[in-house]
Amino acid sequence: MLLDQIIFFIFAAIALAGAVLVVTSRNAIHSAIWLITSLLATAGIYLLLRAEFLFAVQIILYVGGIMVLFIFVIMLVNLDVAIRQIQFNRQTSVALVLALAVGGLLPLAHYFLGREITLPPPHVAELGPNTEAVGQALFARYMVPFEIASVLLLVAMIGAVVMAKRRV
Amino acid sequence: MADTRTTDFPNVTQTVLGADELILNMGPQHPSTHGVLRVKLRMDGERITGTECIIGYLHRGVEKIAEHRSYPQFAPYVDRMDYVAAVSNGLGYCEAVEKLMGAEAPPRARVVRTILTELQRIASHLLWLGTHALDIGALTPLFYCFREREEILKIFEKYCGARLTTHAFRIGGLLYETYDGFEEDVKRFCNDFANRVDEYETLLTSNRIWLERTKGVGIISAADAIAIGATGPVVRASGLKWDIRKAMPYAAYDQFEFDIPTGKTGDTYDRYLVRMEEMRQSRRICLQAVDNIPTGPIMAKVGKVLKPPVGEVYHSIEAPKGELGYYIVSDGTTQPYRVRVRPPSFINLQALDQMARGCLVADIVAIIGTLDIVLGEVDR
Amino acid sequence: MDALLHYFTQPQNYLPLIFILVIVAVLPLLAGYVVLMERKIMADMQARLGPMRVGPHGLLQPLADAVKLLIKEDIIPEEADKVVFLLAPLISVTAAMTAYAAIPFGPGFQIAEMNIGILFILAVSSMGIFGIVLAGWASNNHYSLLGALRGAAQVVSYEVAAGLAVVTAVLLAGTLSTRQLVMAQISEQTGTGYWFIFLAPVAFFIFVVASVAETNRAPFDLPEAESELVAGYMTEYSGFRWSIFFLAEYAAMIVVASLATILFLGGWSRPFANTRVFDFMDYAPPVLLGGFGLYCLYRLLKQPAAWQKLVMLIFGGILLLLAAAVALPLTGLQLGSVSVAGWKPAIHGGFWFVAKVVAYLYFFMWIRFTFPRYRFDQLMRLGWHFLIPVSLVNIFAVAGGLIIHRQQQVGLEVAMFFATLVTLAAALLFAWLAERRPPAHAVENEF
Amino acid sequence: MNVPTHWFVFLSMALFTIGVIGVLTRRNVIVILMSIELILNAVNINLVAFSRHFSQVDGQIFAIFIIADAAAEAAVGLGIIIAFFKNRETVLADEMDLLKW
Repeated sequence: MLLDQIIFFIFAAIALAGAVLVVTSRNAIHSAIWLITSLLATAGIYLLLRAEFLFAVQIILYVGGIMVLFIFVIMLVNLDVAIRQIQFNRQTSVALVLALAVGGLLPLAHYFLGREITLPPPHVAELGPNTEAVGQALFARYMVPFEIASVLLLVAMIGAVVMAKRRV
Repeated sequence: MADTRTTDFPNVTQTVLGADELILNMGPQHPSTHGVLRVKLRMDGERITGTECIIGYLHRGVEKIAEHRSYPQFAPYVDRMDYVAAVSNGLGYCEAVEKLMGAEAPPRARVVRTILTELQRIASHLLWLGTHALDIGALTPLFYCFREREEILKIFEKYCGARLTTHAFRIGGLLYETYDGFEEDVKRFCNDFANRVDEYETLLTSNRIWLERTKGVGIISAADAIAIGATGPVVRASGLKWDIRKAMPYAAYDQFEFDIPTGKTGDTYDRYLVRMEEMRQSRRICLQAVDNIPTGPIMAKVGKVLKPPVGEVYHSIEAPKGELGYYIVSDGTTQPYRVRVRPPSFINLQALDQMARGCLVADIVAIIGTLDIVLGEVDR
Repeated sequence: MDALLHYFTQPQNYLPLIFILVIVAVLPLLAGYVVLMERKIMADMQARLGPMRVGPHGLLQPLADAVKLLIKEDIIPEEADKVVFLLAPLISVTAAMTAYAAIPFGPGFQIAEMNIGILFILAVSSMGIFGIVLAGWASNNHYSLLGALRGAAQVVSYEVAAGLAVVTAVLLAGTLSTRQLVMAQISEQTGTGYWFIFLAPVAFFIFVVASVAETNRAPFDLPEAESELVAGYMTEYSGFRWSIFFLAEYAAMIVVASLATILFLGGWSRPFANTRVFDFMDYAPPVLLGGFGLYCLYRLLKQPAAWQKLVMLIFGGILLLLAAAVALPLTGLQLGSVSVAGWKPAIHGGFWFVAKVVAYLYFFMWIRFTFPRYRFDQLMRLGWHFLIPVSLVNIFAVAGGLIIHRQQQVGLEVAMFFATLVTLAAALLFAWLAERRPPAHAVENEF
Repeated sequence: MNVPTHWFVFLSMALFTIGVIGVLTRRNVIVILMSIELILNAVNINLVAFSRHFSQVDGQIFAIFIIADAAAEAAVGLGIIIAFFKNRETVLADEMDLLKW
């Protein structure tokens, strides 16, 4: 149905516009706000892909957790001075060309080789209730990676505490 | 308002976190500086590393005015210093001038003065309790306190026609005889009040949040308090049993029995407990006094025109906030040569810096509240 | 076009739109009356009368306040970041109001039934913190900034505790859908048949404390602590923008009250819905509403002015109408082919839901007027050193109890009782540990 | 599946490129960190899109791991920034030219 495609374009446009503004905003707080916008649009895209659980995780963890942390830090390190300085470094032009070249590879490949490289046809099988499926996979097949991820988080937590607590 | 551009601290920028510190300008317009006190807080995050009080926003030159008024004319002015304890101010001034003249108020006047002053002490402490609790975030005690304070103010109004700045006493005694039913009013108030103090205490004394907010906050040792010159509940909460009512009795305090409550640690909680107990003791004094009001004249013979002999006098009383002293120099005319007031709030306020260092920004509010300052008295 | 027309003639498609309109239209009014309720309760607890002048017994006070706020000058500080300053209240109110999408106010009254309903509400309401933080930052005022920093730290911390308490209820119900969570508490066929407050009282307690902190209400109202930070993040706001923050705060309060109702208090179900002895409680709604309505009419006679009588008449009439609506399903009338008795779940469900929400709000207000305010470090310590450990233990205990219940054929009530005992023991341990810790002022470099 | 999967791949690519540009060109470390979040997010879109395409949840699991990783990265990164800011009073990447201070 067409509705899905319209929704996709709306969310994609918001995500892309937000992303561009993240990179170009002078003020870090504005960057953060645009990043939040972009992340929310991405959450919408997850919903479009029937990944409801990921949608909730994206908003609770990414937007409600990580982005609050970002804004918190931006407010702590008062950036009044930083705003008035030059925002882009000296390698900007080179970086732009390189990044766009890498980013252009996919459209080029699609344009020239689009007919030869095709995705296998999509599976029609329904995934069933998303949360249950994710839970089953996470705690059965991906048990070890899950535990490793929790160790990673613990290490990060200790690291962050040590880092922020140190007084020189 | 937070305004860092006018800071007096050298080398300070606006950064919140980093090598430098944050300057928060608290007051003169702030909900919990009890008037127009302005405190500059030097902070590291939310932790206070230094304070600086800026006073004078309510300065009216009361002491200078005294030099151009006759002795009785100046009496209403002292009511405007500690305007929540006007009766106590008036008592101190009247007794100081009486001492200067060598006169003495008749016994009946002295007992009535004692009753009114103790009621005023209760009223002042009630106002302190209400606003202090409000500063710490408890909304309800304020209204309970005002309910009882209203009863006291009604007694004042019936006695002398004014509620706040009463000008109740005259040099040499009293101008007004007590009204019919004065004793009953005071007794009724005292009887009701016993339960009311318990009611406040049930709201606060054993409340966990209240304990956490006041215990160990704003500690000052007895030695430090003495060094600063702090008096009243501030020094008593640190453990020093110093009360002018006992040490140098004035009015009729030597006739009545009462205890001087003291604290141990000198923190905000002890000051709270001391003041609560003082209210009970004041009630006790009132009850004793109201049954024993002697009959007789209410005014000593001081003459129409007051001309004290050349000389000087210092007289101090135990005002609700501490030692309120008047130093009066007379050159033999109808007007004082010099009047100097020793206001308890002003001197107790000096303890602020010592109490606040190392506390959080929320504690400074509790500490200003616990010092029980009145800016009218600090600035004069 | 025909497809669209067809789409919007289906009840399941147009009903949500109507519900959205109802909620958006009614919520500001409702928030206004919650404020009036709060002021009246506060007045009652403080031996005064509260608003009495605008309308009889202050019944029109919310409208007067709204008009006052709307016509006040809208001040934007010169040094503020204008765009963010304007954006912040909108974020707050949007986050609060979006959460209503997943709340089932009754068996039929829900905008969107989704299989991650609880997660959706948690996710969306967690966005509200950005309103506070950005408002505080954009105002360019030290009080606002301190309020915002406090708000961010506080809400993020207590969200963890609230989330863990929610997990307990989700464990017991085995679903994330708000509607099925309620169903699990109503009947034994679809779940346990007990309100989860009885099965997991500790989780409910944790949720209550955390929800107070999350909505920045006293005794955890540190971001806007008026005696310390003037008005915290709202210091520079005035007029309409300030009232939007106000609306957001009260909307968020209603959201957490609804959440507590859904998770622990059985949603729209009547108390003891499964016990026949208590069936007389079905008559409580009409009696209560009718009683209030008649009392309004009785007070009508005492109003001094004609227009006040009119206002009283309107309020009494509305209450009597509601009473009639609630009484209707009990009459057993037949309207044509429709049996009125069939409407009972919908109508009475709404009543009980609202009643529980109001009771929860009353509790909020009660503690606000009773307790002093926590200090920031004490608040953090309470959250991280007590609530979060206890809720973790609680989850383990409840999960263990469920396993024992399922595998050992132990009754659910018994299993949950022992789970609660375990949790309480752990709570005592944590409280004891917290007592032993030195007080904050002695600890240097804590932050 | 009404939206072709390769649309999501293109969106992901575009977001990724923007993120890379941000990382390579900005001087402000915080914005660089945010650009990294953009890159991670682009990868997530890709994973979830293919998870949908093949009707397997594995992609979503990886996305969850990546979000966890992003949280860890943000915590450590921001911790470093705060520690650095305390010492040097700057958040500009090209002024961070000391390995030890």
